Amino acid sequence: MSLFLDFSLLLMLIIIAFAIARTRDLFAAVMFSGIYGLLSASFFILSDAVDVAFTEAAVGAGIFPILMLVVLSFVGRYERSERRLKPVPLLIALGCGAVLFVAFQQMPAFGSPDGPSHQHVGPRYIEESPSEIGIPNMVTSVLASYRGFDTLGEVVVIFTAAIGVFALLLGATGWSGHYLPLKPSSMSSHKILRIVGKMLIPLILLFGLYVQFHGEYGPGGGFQAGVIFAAGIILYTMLFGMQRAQRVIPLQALRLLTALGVLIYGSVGIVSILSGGNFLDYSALLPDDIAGQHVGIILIELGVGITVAASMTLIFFAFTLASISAGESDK
Amino acid sequence: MLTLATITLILVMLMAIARAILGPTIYDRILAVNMFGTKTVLLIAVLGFLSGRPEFLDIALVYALINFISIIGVLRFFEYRSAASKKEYSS
Amino acid sequence: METLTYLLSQLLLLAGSFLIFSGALGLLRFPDFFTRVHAAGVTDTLAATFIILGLMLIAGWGLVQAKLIMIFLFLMITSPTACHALAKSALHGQLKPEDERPDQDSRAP
Amino acid sequence: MILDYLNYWAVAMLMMIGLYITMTQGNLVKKLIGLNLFQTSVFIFYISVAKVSGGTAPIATELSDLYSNPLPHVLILTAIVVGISTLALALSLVAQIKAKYDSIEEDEIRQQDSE
Repeated sequence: MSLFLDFSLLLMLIIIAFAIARTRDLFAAVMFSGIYGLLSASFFILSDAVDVAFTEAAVGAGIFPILMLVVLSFVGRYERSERRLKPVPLLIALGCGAVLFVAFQQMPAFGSPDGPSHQHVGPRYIEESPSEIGIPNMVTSVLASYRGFDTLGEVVVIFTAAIGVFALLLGATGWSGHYLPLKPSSMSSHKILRIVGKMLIPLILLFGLYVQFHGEYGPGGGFQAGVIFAAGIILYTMLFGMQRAQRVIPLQALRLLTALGVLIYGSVGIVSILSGGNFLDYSALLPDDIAGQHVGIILIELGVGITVAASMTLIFFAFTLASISAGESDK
Repeated sequence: MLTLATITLILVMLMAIARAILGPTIYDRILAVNMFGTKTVLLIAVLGFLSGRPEFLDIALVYALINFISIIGVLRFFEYRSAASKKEYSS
Repeated sequence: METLTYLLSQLLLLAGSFLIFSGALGLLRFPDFFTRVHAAGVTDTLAATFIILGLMLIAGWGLVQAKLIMIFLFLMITSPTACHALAKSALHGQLKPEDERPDQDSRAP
Repeated sequence: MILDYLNYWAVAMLMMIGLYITMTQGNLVKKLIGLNLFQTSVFIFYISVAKVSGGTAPIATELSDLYSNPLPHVLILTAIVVGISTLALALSLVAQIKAKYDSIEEDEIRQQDSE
């Protein structure tokens, strides 16, 4: 059964990839990438990676298509280039594929428990983390505690990317910082959508909080919760327009929040040094090792959640503002 | 019966993909994507029971939510775009 | 009692699978967008209801059932809304139902 | 045995398609979509490596004591969010290119540069 599911999901992924390659309508390509995101997330669930599936569903099927669509709204929908098979790139791609095919013959078979990746630190994490960290979700304990330093780096990358987007889209064009007037969006004709949206948005935000604080016991954590939270705010923005969204969360606040998350993360590390441990060694935070780990993980997950939510919202706001000002300069 | 439901869902997902690729209008594609999303939610729910760990239903909930948001996004920007820049493509 | 619940859940799953399949067939075979949205939208909601009810019967009382109820409510709200919004924006866009004659104009408010 | 390597072969296929799109298509947005395909194929590869047959999701449970490897999951989990952030950065570059050159087709941009 799982083989059948595996096969059909991978087959669908390949079909979709071909469809993306063939279409000249970028809008359709974005729709296909939405399906692609959902499919790969289902594949991740099938391969036991529930936390990854969580993130991929929210990012690959939610944030990615929406960002693409905002960009398409001012770069145009159709590709101009002709579609014929180009031999040299095709040969390069096929060559890369051939190298991979050969290399994969050396790999242990799919799912075999004695593959090299299962020999080093993996088993130790699985065996020791319930007693050392004391939380059931091993992905969270590896993410937040064993490889906390890594995760700090990732959060800083997200922070930097958000600053970069902000500087590129709003910094150079002399954006003055006050509300940009948005003409009544076409969504104002969708009364039912707005009402349903009003009902759903609190639920989405509540669910985001659940995912944030349930991350130690089930699939979830800061990354997932941040993306879900941002999705809720994005939904609000799409339904009620940029002006009202900025009244709820001003850009200034988002910029502060983006930095605040990284700051929380970093200061947990500093505090653990001051309490006599290593950087990000949460056991030093409290006299009881496991309680210290709990507190540390909750705090840094909070930092991750704040940064991810604020960055994603900031990126979306920056693109929307840029698309509005691009639309105005056309006239 | 869970197995049957799973197989049906996979089959239906394939059919939705076929509709998404065939088109012909953009609305057909959006409809196919929407249907694909709902079917994925059901597939995840059924898979949880099939594999014996149904506590991962949170993920199905996320799928349902994200599916809705992306449909709204598509409508929002598709309508915005077609209203704002119709001249660019119709000419 | 247990056998009854089991049988009922199997029956619901079967009905759900059938509806899903018929909806997808409609999506694939119907001639134009509005008939397709009809096929997909109507069956989507009822089929999801059946399947999730069937799963709820299998799960029994507990957190899993609560989560299923959440998914159920969510689908019940979002799926018709999305279909409605889609059909509406298609109607307001350039798309018109294929064989729409003036005497059977059924989209008056 | 073919079925043992099914996932890896699918990964190779997806990677080839992504690479081909990124190399051949002149449209910058399409290039980014191709890059996303490529990236996701790497994700699928990592998750396939992490799978242990008969294992279950790495969240402690009484039902089983065989778990899939959590380490690749962690790497990919963060990579997805980092991937979307860097993609957003690339998209904002595309937006700036559109503003400066009024085109996102590679050859038109080259032509304007050479003038």
